[in-house]
Amino acid sequence: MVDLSVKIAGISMKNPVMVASGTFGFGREYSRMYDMNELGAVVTKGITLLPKEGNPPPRLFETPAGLLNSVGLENPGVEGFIRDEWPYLKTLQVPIIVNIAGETVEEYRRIAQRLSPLEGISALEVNISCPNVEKGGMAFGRHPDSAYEVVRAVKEQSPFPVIAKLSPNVSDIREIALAVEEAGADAVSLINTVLGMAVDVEKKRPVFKRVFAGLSGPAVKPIALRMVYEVYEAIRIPVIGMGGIFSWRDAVEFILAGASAVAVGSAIFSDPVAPLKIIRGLEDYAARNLQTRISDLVGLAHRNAAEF
Amino acid sequence: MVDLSVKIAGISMKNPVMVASGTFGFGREYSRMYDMNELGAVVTKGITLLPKEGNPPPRLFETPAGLLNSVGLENPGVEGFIRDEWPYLKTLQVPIIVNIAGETVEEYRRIAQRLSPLEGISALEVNISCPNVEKGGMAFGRHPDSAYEVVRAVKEQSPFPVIAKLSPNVSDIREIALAVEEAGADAVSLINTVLGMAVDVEKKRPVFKRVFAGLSGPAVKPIALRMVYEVYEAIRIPVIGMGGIFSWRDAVEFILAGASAVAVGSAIFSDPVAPLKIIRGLEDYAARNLQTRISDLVGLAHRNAAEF
Amino acid sequence: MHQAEIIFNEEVARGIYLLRLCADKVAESANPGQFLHVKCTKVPHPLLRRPFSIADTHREEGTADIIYRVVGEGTSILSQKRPGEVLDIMGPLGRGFPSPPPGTLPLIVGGGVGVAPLLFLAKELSKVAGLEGRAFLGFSTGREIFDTEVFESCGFSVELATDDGTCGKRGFPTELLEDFLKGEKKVQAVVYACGPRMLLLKVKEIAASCGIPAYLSLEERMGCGIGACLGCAVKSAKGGYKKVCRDGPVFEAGEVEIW
Amino acid sequence: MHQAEIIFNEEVARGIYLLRLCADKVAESANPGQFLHVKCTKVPHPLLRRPFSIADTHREEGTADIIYRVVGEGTSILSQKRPGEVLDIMGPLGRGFPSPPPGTLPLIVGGGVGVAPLLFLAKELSKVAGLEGRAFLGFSTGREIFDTEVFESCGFSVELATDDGTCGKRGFPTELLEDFLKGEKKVQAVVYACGPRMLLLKVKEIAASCGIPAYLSLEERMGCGIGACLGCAVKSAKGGYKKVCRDGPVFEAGEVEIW
Ligand SMILES: Cc1cc2nc3c(=O)[nH]c(=O)nc-3n(C[C@H](O)[C@H](O)[C@H](O)COP(=O)(O)OP(=O)(O)OC[C@H]3O[C@@H](n4cnc5c(N)ncnc54)[C@H](O)[C@@H]3O)c2cc1C
Ligand SMILES: Cc1cc2nc3c(=O)[nH]c(=O)nc-3n(C[C@H](O)[C@H](O)[C@H](O)COP(=O)(O)OP(=O)(O)OC[C@H]3O[C@@H](n4cnc5c(N)ncnc54)[C@H](O)[C@@H]3O)c2cc1C
Ligand SMILES: Cc1cc2nc3c(=O)[nH]c(=O)nc-3n(C[C@H](O)[C@H](O)[C@H](O)COP(=O)(O)O)c2cc1C
Ligand SMILES: Cc1cc2nc3c(=O)[nH]c(=O)nc-3n(C[C@H](O)[C@H](O)[C@H](O)COP(=O)(O)O)c2cc1C
Ligand code: FES
Ligand code: FES
Repeated sequence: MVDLSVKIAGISMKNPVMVASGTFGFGREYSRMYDMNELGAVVTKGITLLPKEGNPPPRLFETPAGLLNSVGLENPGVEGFIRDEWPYLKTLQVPIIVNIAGETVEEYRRIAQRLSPLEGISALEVNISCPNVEKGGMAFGRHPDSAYEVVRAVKEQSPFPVIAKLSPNVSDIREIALAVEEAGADAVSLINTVLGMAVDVEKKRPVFKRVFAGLSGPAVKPIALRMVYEVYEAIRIPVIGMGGIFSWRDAVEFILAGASAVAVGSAIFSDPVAPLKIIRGLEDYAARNLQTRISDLVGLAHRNAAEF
Repeated sequence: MVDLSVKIAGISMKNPVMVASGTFGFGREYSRMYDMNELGAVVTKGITLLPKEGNPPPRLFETPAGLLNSVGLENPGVEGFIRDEWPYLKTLQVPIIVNIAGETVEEYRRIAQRLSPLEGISALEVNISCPNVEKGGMAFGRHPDSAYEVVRAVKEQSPFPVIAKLSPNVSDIREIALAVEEAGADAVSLINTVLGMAVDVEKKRPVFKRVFAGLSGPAVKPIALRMVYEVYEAIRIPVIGMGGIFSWRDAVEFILAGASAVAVGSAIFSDPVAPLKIIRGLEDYAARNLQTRISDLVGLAHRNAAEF
Repeated sequence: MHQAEIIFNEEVARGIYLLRLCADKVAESANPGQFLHVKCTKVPHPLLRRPFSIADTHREEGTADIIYRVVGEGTSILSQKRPGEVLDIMGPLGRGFPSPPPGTLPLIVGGGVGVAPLLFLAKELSKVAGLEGRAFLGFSTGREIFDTEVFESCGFSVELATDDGTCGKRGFPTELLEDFLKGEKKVQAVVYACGPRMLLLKVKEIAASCGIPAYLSLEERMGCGIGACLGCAVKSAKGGYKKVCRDGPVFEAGEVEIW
Repeated sequence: MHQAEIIFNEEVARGIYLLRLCADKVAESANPGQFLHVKCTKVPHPLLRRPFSIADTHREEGTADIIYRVVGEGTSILSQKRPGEVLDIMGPLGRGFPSPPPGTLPLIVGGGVGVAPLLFLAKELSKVAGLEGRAFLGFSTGREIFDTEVFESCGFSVELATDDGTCGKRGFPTELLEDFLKGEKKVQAVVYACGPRMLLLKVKEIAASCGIPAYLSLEERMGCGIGACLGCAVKSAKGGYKKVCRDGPVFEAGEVEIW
């Protein structure tokens, strides 16, 4: 029997497979399709202080093995979340991680504060990497100082563990990872979407109103994997890996590269039960490789790289 | 009739479609397959001062809609190039752009010097963005100061126009573009490969000996396009766009985003005559859109973005 | 999610395919206007499912049909599938067309492959005894016309338009609708429409000016298909955005902005 | 580059397919050991062509065969192609097996689908009147064996090995080669081998210890297939790297390092 359970940043998960923020709504949508309690953790759509209506259509555009999105953090705001979504979420038996975003450090602080009475939240994921909003978001995640500030502010307010979600749109992601570790983050998650765009050749203009959008899906996997590998060597807090995970093989790649847990995002659109298939695939892989604990595989590629 | 010709950085090309460095060898390999004089320009494999044997296998790994390479700049060195490759290249009727790389600023300078007597070179492309070598390469392209220095040094030596080839592995590519423009570059080309990696789940170690490798192909197109769009707004010298161009539509996207010319790289492996098909596709597109000069399309997406 | 076996997949008009699936759950519960979210491939590219309106169901046989036009990679992969192969589908999803209030005249306006969900609608409406209706259908050209006879057998009188005039009137089906409404003063009617954006826009205008309700089936690029990703936004008349997959694809014309 | 029509594409042993192409240019000029670089799809994924050894040609009919094992996306797409479809191929590419000097005994060692180029070799060698040879062939299991009788009809006496002992000797074909060479002192022979890396490594050792030349067909991940991208490197015994696509795929065992 393989022990799939992992404990990261104080969150006990029965397996290391989470669903990525923004791709699973607030869980309810998928609840009719399968038992969400089989997941390692559920990460909510990003929540802002005030409700946000998001960007005009089109919000999605498919690219080779990838997806550009410009949703623009549409969400009901923290009050709406507490009123309409939390009552359902808190009944689940699976760790709930609430993803939060703000335009100012103060906003992050106030969301964290407002969420702090909600018993049952397993962690906050601090999104300093959303490329689809006018202010805040990725702007914070591209500089070590502002990343530090945001995480520090949330950490001060939050009774829950804090996960910093990093942007890949930087020269050296290790710098940012080090800054958020120093700010007290309990874990980092990466990557958020890669800044990209598409042009409509008939209309001869950008596909998206905001011109740039966030690239996710299998196309970005090699980039995400590289960043997980880099960050794993730079910091001591655990890494949650994501970006293009489509099959159990991809999940294994991330774990070997140093991810203590992984999140499945865009692949859910292709196959809503992809996370469950990945859990089963991980279990089989570990069994085949005579590992009794999945956690023993974390970062193994670093140790084996030397043997080349 | 559509006029496909473009003149950038003093290079007159009969159409805006070049082949990307490292994907077309020194031309000869493809000469049996078609008439290379139909291309806009041929860019050679990267040349270093001394011969370089390159990295151990594996050097290639396929990813979703993409390709990781760790060739490591295998090349015969500038003397070998002059002796074995130039005699053939100079007989061609197509502009030849020689791609050069070095481990130190001094090396770049010396290669440029050594090439300067070769009448018939149309331009040097200064590779400050190769991710597959121990020293130099991308290290120069990630900081405005070192990018400036290298381009300055080459520009001082070279009687030919100088194109700076930029790395996408930066927080803000406009900064680098501005620096090389200031250093005297006559054009910029982007993107070189995106830093990525792959893990072998059976061997439980990185696929590549050097761990990280360069990602190219359709997977990176949205990223490349975004960077071309950004750089076009930041600088006044022309932009040569590349990264994942697979069909004429992709080429049009780059041109509308601001590229005065484009280069086809990895797609050549899938279809050696892809560049020719793209030229024909561009011509048809321009005709359909009642453009008599392809150059009138350059950057059109910027002007039309306002109309949203 | 179901694994549905393909029973039939053939070209029924130029570039237009009819695909019949063995999918009893869909056949049991589907309403006209709802759609299936179809996985075209197992490999990571193309990544997303493709939405297609349900064009018919046969409860007894447990089958459901979609009718699709080959326009890109996904539909071209689909067109190569053969009977016996299994397709991964989600659905029926979304909210379909409401029934007309008793005594109202259903007016159907369809353009091109947008006719697909209206076929299913006509069949359902025909279950109401003695129902009569009108169908105004437009196609690019004669060779792309399909299944118009189904409307007739469902009690609809059909008028055709083609862009090139090869069949029926040269022009758009919205012109046929306009002509009809001009003739009938104060008719109690309801319009059901599906087709290109321009068609929907025009139908909205016409219906508004005649003061009759119109239900439009919209299209938007989709990720999840079930309201989780917020990708398929359409501007709501009340501000903010509705989601085509969850709040639609069928909307009352006044609910949404079509631009 | 040619557009070659598929004439035949069927499973000939478990997971192993024979694909016959109408490709007269290939049929005219191909030498055993050369390969075709095959485009499996038109869409941007999977991006690269797949290399396959030429397994036979028929000059009169203008056809060329490849034999492939379904191992991943590319080969699984290939296996779904039907006669009449057209395949985009490059080739014949690379350098094949040299002929044996007159009077030398050709010893063929093949493992699994590595047998493919050796079939073509055997057929070519059999054109030399009275030629005799030996073929030592290994497969995982009995159900994956294909075409061994071809070697016999070409004048080779065949010995088989399978990993699981279901057919022939339990073990590897290199053991058969070793046994044979032990029996024959000072034989004038030349070894031709294709198969998994371990097989090639072992053949190299055996040949070196017996002082006979060996020609090995190597595999490496390929981009261009013609020496332009420098992707398919294999360490040269003299330092630096050879390119499998241009300098090989067949190398004299001493030229390259196999690890
Ligand atoms: C609710 C709904 C019902 C539909 N019903 C039908 C139907 O019954 N018959 C039919 O032929 N078509 C229908 N469509 C349109 C159909 O989904 C697209 O034609 C199809 O997705 C194109 O896929 P492709 O890969 O061939 O094209 P590509 O252009 O290669 O697709 C690229 C991406 O754009 C999306 N896309 C392209 N066109 C559309 C479109 N018009 N609407 C939404 N997304 C699009 C694709 O889903 C894909 O993600 C419907 C769309 C929606 C939203
Ligand atoms: C010169 C040469 C001749 C070959 N001849 C044959 C033959 O006759 N019959 C046969 O069945 N196979 C042969 N192979 C191996 C064959 O190319 C691979 O099995 C095939 O490319 C796998 O593609 P895939 O998409 O199914 O697998 P995937 O594993 O999905 O392929 C992923 C990538 O890895 C590459 N790759 C995977 N396996 C190999 C391999 N063994 N060698 C080189 N590249 C690989 C693919 O080309 C592709 O780029 C030959 C390889 C070479 C280099
Ligand atoms: C439609 C969509 C919406 C997203 N919304 C959010 C969000 O609200 N907050 C966030 O931190 N990340 C968001 N992301 C990023 C994902 O959580 C994830 O980091 C990214 O998509 C990479 O993973 P993937 O390739 O598996 O999708 C979103 C991604 C998509 C595709
Ligand atoms: C195999 C390979 C070798 C390359 N070698 C070089 C090189 O020597 N110098 C250079 O500047 N870029 C090199 N590149 C980068 C390409 O020129 C190009 O910038 C990149 O591949 C993106 O374009 P593409 O997606 O069309 O391939 C190489 C790319 C590949 C795939
Ligand atoms: S497609 Fe995801 S919300 Fe509609
Ligand atoms: S595959 Fe490009 S050099 Fe061999």
